[in-house]
Amino acid sequence: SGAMADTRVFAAASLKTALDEVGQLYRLETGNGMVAAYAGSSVLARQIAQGAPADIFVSANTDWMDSLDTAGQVRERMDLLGNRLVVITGASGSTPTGGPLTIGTGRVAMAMVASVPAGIYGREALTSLGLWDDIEDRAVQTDNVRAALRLVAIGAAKSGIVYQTDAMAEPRVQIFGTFPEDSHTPIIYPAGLLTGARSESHAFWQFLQSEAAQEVFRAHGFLIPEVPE
Amino acid sequence: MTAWLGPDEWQAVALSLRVAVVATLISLPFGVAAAYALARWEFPGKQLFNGLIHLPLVLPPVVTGYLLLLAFGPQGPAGRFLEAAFGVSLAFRWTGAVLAAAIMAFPLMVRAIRLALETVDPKLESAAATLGAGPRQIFLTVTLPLLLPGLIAGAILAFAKAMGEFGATITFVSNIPGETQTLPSAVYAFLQVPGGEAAAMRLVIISVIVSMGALLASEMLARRVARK
Amino acid sequence: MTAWLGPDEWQAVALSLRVAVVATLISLPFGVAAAYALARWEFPGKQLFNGLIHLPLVLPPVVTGYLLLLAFGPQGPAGRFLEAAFGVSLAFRWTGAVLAAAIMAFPLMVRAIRLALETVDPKLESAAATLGAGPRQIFLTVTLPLLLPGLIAGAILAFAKAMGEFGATITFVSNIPGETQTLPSAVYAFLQVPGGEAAAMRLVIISVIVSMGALLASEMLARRVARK
Amino acid sequence: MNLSLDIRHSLPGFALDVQFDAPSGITALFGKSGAGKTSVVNAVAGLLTPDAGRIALDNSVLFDSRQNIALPVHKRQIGYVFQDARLFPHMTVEANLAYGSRWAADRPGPTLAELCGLLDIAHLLARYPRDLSGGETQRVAIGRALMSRPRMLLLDEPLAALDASRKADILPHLERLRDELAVPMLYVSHSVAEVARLATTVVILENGRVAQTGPVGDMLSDLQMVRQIGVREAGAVLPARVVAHHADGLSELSVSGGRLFLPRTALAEGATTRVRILAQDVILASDVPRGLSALNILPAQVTDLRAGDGPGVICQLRCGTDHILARITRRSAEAMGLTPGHDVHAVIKAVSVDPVDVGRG
Amino acid sequence: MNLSLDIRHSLPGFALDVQFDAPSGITALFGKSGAGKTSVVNAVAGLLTPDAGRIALDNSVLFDSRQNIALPVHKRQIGYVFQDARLFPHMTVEANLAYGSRWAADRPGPTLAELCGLLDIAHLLARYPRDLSGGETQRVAIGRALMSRPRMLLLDEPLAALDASRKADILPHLERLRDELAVPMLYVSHSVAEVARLATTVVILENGRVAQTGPVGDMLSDLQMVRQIGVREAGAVLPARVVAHHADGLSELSVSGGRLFLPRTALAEGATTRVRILAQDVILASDVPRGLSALNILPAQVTDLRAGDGPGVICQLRCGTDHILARITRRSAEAMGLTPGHDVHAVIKAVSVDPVDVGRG
Ligand SMILES: Nc1ncnc2c1ncn2[C@@H]1O[C@H](COP(=O)(O)OP(=O)(O)OP(=O)(O)O)[C@@H](O)[C@H]1O
Ligand SMILES: Nc1ncnc2c1ncn2[C@@H]1O[C@H](COP(=O)(O)OP(=O)(O)OP(=O)(O)O)[C@@H](O)[C@H]1O
Ligand SMILES: [Mg+2]
Ligand SMILES: [Mg+2]
Repeated sequence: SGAMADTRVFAAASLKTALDEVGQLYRLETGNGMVAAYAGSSVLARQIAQGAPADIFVSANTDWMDSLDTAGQVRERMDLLGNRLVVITGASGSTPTGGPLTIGTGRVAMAMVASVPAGIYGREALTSLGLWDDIEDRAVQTDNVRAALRLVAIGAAKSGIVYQTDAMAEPRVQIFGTFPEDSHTPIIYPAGLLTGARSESHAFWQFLQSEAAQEVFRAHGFLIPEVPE
Repeated sequence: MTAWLGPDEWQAVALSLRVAVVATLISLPFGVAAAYALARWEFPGKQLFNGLIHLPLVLPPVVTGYLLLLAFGPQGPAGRFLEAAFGVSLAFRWTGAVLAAAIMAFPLMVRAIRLALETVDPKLESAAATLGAGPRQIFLTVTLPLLLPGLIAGAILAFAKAMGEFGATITFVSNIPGETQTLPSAVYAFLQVPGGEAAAMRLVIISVIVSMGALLASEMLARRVARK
Repeated sequence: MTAWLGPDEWQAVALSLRVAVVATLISLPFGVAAAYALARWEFPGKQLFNGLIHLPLVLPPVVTGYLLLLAFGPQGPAGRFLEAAFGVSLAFRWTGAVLAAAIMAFPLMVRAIRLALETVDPKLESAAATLGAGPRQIFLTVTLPLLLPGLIAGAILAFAKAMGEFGATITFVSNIPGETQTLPSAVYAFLQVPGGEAAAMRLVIISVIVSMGALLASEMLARRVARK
Repeated sequence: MNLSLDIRHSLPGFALDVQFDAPSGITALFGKSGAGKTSVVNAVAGLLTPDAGRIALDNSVLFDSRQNIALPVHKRQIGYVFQDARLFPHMTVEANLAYGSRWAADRPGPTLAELCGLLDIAHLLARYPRDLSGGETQRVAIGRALMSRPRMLLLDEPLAALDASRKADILPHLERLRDELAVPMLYVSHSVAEVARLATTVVILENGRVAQTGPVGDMLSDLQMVRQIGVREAGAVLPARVVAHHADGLSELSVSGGRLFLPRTALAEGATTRVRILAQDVILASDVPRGLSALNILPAQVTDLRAGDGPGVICQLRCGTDHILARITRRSAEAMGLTPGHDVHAVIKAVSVDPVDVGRG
Repeated sequence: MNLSLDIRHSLPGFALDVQFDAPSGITALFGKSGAGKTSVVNAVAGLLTPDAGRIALDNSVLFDSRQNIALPVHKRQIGYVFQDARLFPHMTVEANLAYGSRWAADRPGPTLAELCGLLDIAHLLARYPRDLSGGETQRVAIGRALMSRPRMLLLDEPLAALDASRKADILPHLERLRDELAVPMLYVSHSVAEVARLATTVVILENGRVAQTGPVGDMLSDLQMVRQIGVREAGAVLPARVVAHHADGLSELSVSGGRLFLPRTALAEGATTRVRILAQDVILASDVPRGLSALNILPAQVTDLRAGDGPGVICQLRCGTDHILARITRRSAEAMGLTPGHDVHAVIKAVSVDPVDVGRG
């Protein structure tokens, strides 16, 4: 009904395209609204900790959700999405060869390896594949994973390490290889219904888990983690 | 045109304009007062005061935003006080965006006004005093008019800065469409998704046109005032 | 003290200092020239030029960085030219950080110098001309010294801005420890992880101390110069 | 109205230590460049706060270091015509003048139209100060100060940049202010002619101190003063009364020593005034000379003689009850055998009494 | 050296249309406030570019609108003492003076020490301009302009803010510059005394145009000029030669009409000079008068008489081959029956010849 207030979702910026679509679908199907504020997970988590008027938080990594959870700010929690880490090159670069993952010469664009999730996963994976020592000095670290994608797209870096979802949406790059799933901690986007959530937001919380929503996420390249038990 | 930008984007443009105008107007009297104090008075802690004003210029904007959040957020001491005393809430409101923009633009404004103030000849002010004008009247009739070009420059600089402010704003008041999503926040959101560049550039062009227009207008205004 | 900050952080502090100092020094002559042209000359396209200088103030820093990358990146026209002609490469280098910082700080510097320039009485310059000083000599012996307080203010403002610049820098030259990891990048990195606030604040404090020190020094210097 | 001033103030390399009383009328501050005239005037205006001392205008204390009084500038109601005009650059001439009257006290004073006519600035009203010539600027500055109808007027060499005819136009107005409105003035000038015409009292500053002070008549006919003033400008100021205006354009005045014929003055018959007779305009004759173009010949008695460094001698004469000075060569003094007590005739050219030097008494 | 000037320039509400030639020596620009004096001087300096015309210093063209020549200010080598001193505020007095000599041409000129002594500014060298009084400022400005050893010197009322004794100190130096270095000067002044002493040529401006121009002697003894100059200042300038210095402090000079006794001059015996005799300092006598303190009595013949508006008559006399003026009352003229051709005796007080008015010829 029109009287219901819009559900307010604080979501990691990289979810914008997919989540906006889910929001539209939600409005189509239920007539209710969803408003999403997109920013870095760290910014949003701090704001929630300081009492921001959010109902649902979708983080790009588990650490920030954990920190809110520990503080007692999360009422209900789920692993909403998963993702894969891939190696990309420019669209005109050499095509994938198959076989074990390799990374060519030249600069490798990736998110900051010490702090930004995609970078952390990336280093983990490279280390476990024994490639990190080779890459470390060629790594160009960006403040977020989209910037790494962009560096490869405009040719400033030869290759890059990004999420599969990013790579799929950018026509100027191609996926050169995908990291084995066991080479890094599973990439999880946890979602949380916050303790201060208004009752009307429960509907959207449910909708996020619906088949229709998951279809949208899948279409953007996300994985849907299996629900335990 | 409505097709060129979505309703959310138009909302962001309108909000940014509102935030920048209000931030500029509200901070103007404080800017003049601070500039006056710095240019004309000697008082203990003057350099500390000066440093404090310049802090937002020096701090990474994210840090400024974070500090604002800590102080003026719903849990922050200043935030609670304002809420309790005046029922004013800043965090996650457009009013908070005004505060962030004003604070970030303040050093630029004060600088410009202060430089202008330092060029106003105190001899003219003492001439006004001998004609019977008191300090307040001297300020209004002599100092302020002579200050006008600098004041306009400072205000427009602050406006432009406020139009472009991002880091502190998104950190303090988040990026809530229709409430706190300013033009730069919208640009940011677009830049975070692949293929968002075109939409981002459209917003950037609007922002540039507005700020450049203001800058140009201020140049002409300042010149008209100065030529007299 | 070394325990208080890790070696990477110390490196970031050193690099930021180097970048800010070099950016300030290199842009100073250009800043003076641009301010002079804007304050004293009339030429076609003057307002365009003025607008261009102010662009970095108005654009979101990320956009400025992106434009720099497009122009000066390995594939950009300016980048290729510099590489071919002088073997200079800016992208992902500390020199690129200098360029980004200089461009971001340029409007502030030009503003300050220009305001100061507008207060230099042209009558004094014409007096110097009657004493046989040519335009260049007048500039060096009369205009420049009278300009000095404004020049110092402008330079320090630019320095402070350069110390704090983040968005354009990280977009243009990324964050390569030891090469392009400036203080604000390090702060940003710390803020990305839960519990990193304390480390970030330590860096912020260093940054504030440096910038405030510079600001204070400039105040005193400008005053000494002006009191003469 | 009486200004009493007693201040001490030190600047690096210069010390001010000045005491004087300025009674009603115009007090001239006279002294070489750098003697401290502007500093004294600034202290009265409140623009310079002396290290110590007291300044009072009648019963109203402007400054007293002991009582810790220092009336703010804008409350002093003291007009100031600055050495450097200080017009407001952002206002037209008209607005500058209007500014003067904005906080004017409720006291009679000249209107804007009157001042425009007097100072010949009506055609400048719409201009901005930077479009004025040096003299025009100063005239407007005088106008602005007068518009504020001050209790007292300070003038720091206001006429230095004006030509003789403009000076002559403005002086009568200053006189009228002095007399009709009883606006007392402190008048800094280098010109003895101006001082002699306007001033009631003369204060001579030398190196930050008062070297001499007294009523203008005494000062200017005092032999000691000749040195301070300069030999060219020495001369006596005599009280006089207008007796008659003659058809040939001469006015007849009586002074204590006899009758003087001057170019016609604007004063009514019976009015009192004063005339200045420069020492160098007086010729002495042993006998009543005949066939001379000089109209004024007064009997006088030598009272004092003072030789200078040069060939000149200043001769003080009693003429009626007043003194006049004559400057002659030593050679003539010897040839005529002049000694105190000697009876002579003072020959004064009618026209040598400057119209500017005939002020109101 | 000869300056020839022919310029037209219009400002809102004011039009300048000035032509004159200034031969070697000092040319005085004389005129009321707002007449356009500063504008003319600015055009010569290059600070004002006239709408049309030509300015040349001998063969060097400074400005020619037809040939499209406008020499930049700093190449003109023309010194300028501004009406508003324009000292550099960021330099000490010493540095200001040194600045003047920095680009000085290789020409003889006074040294820093000489100038300091002359202008009495040695004690100010370490100060900054804002710590100077009005007169001190102007003295330093004069010094600075002289330090640059210019081809020509422009002076815009440089002495207006100075007291008589400082004026008298500076004037001889300007004369020396004129004579020894042949530095031509364009000298703006309100003071006829200064003009008469210094100027070779006088240009009178009125409302943006040249009202009169000519050699100083002719101008000052021209009856027509009396009106322009003001009756008080009218007087003739006579060429003279020093004949002897006497023990009693007098110097004897010969003029074409006879001998004059003046207070001792510094000139050597045999030197030529000129003396100014104010019309009002001359008394006419039908017969040779006796028993008078006036030493100088010259035979003369009335050549012209001109009555003014007032009671005065200006009488032009031939005295030797020169003309002098006498100002007397109409009453006296009638009493003495003066008409052209009448023989009289001109009585001039020795001391009435102002030392300032004895310049070098
Ligand atoms: N800030 C200062 N420091 C040192 N000396 C100063 C300062 N200000 C003024 N003086 C000196 O004080 C003296 C008096 O200055 P003042 O302006 O009162 O002189 P004045 O009599 O008005 O001279 P003028 O006729 O030249 O205007 C001068 O010798 C001047 O050099
Ligand atoms: N920008 C201007 N616009 C209009 N009139 C001007 C402008 N500048 C000067 N004038 C006028 O030009 C005239 C000549 O000015 P100038 O300064 O040459 O006079 P001056 O003879 O030097 O006068 P003074 O003796 O007062 O210094 C004045 O009437 C002045 O008002
Ligand atoms: Mg003075
Ligand atoms: Mg002038």
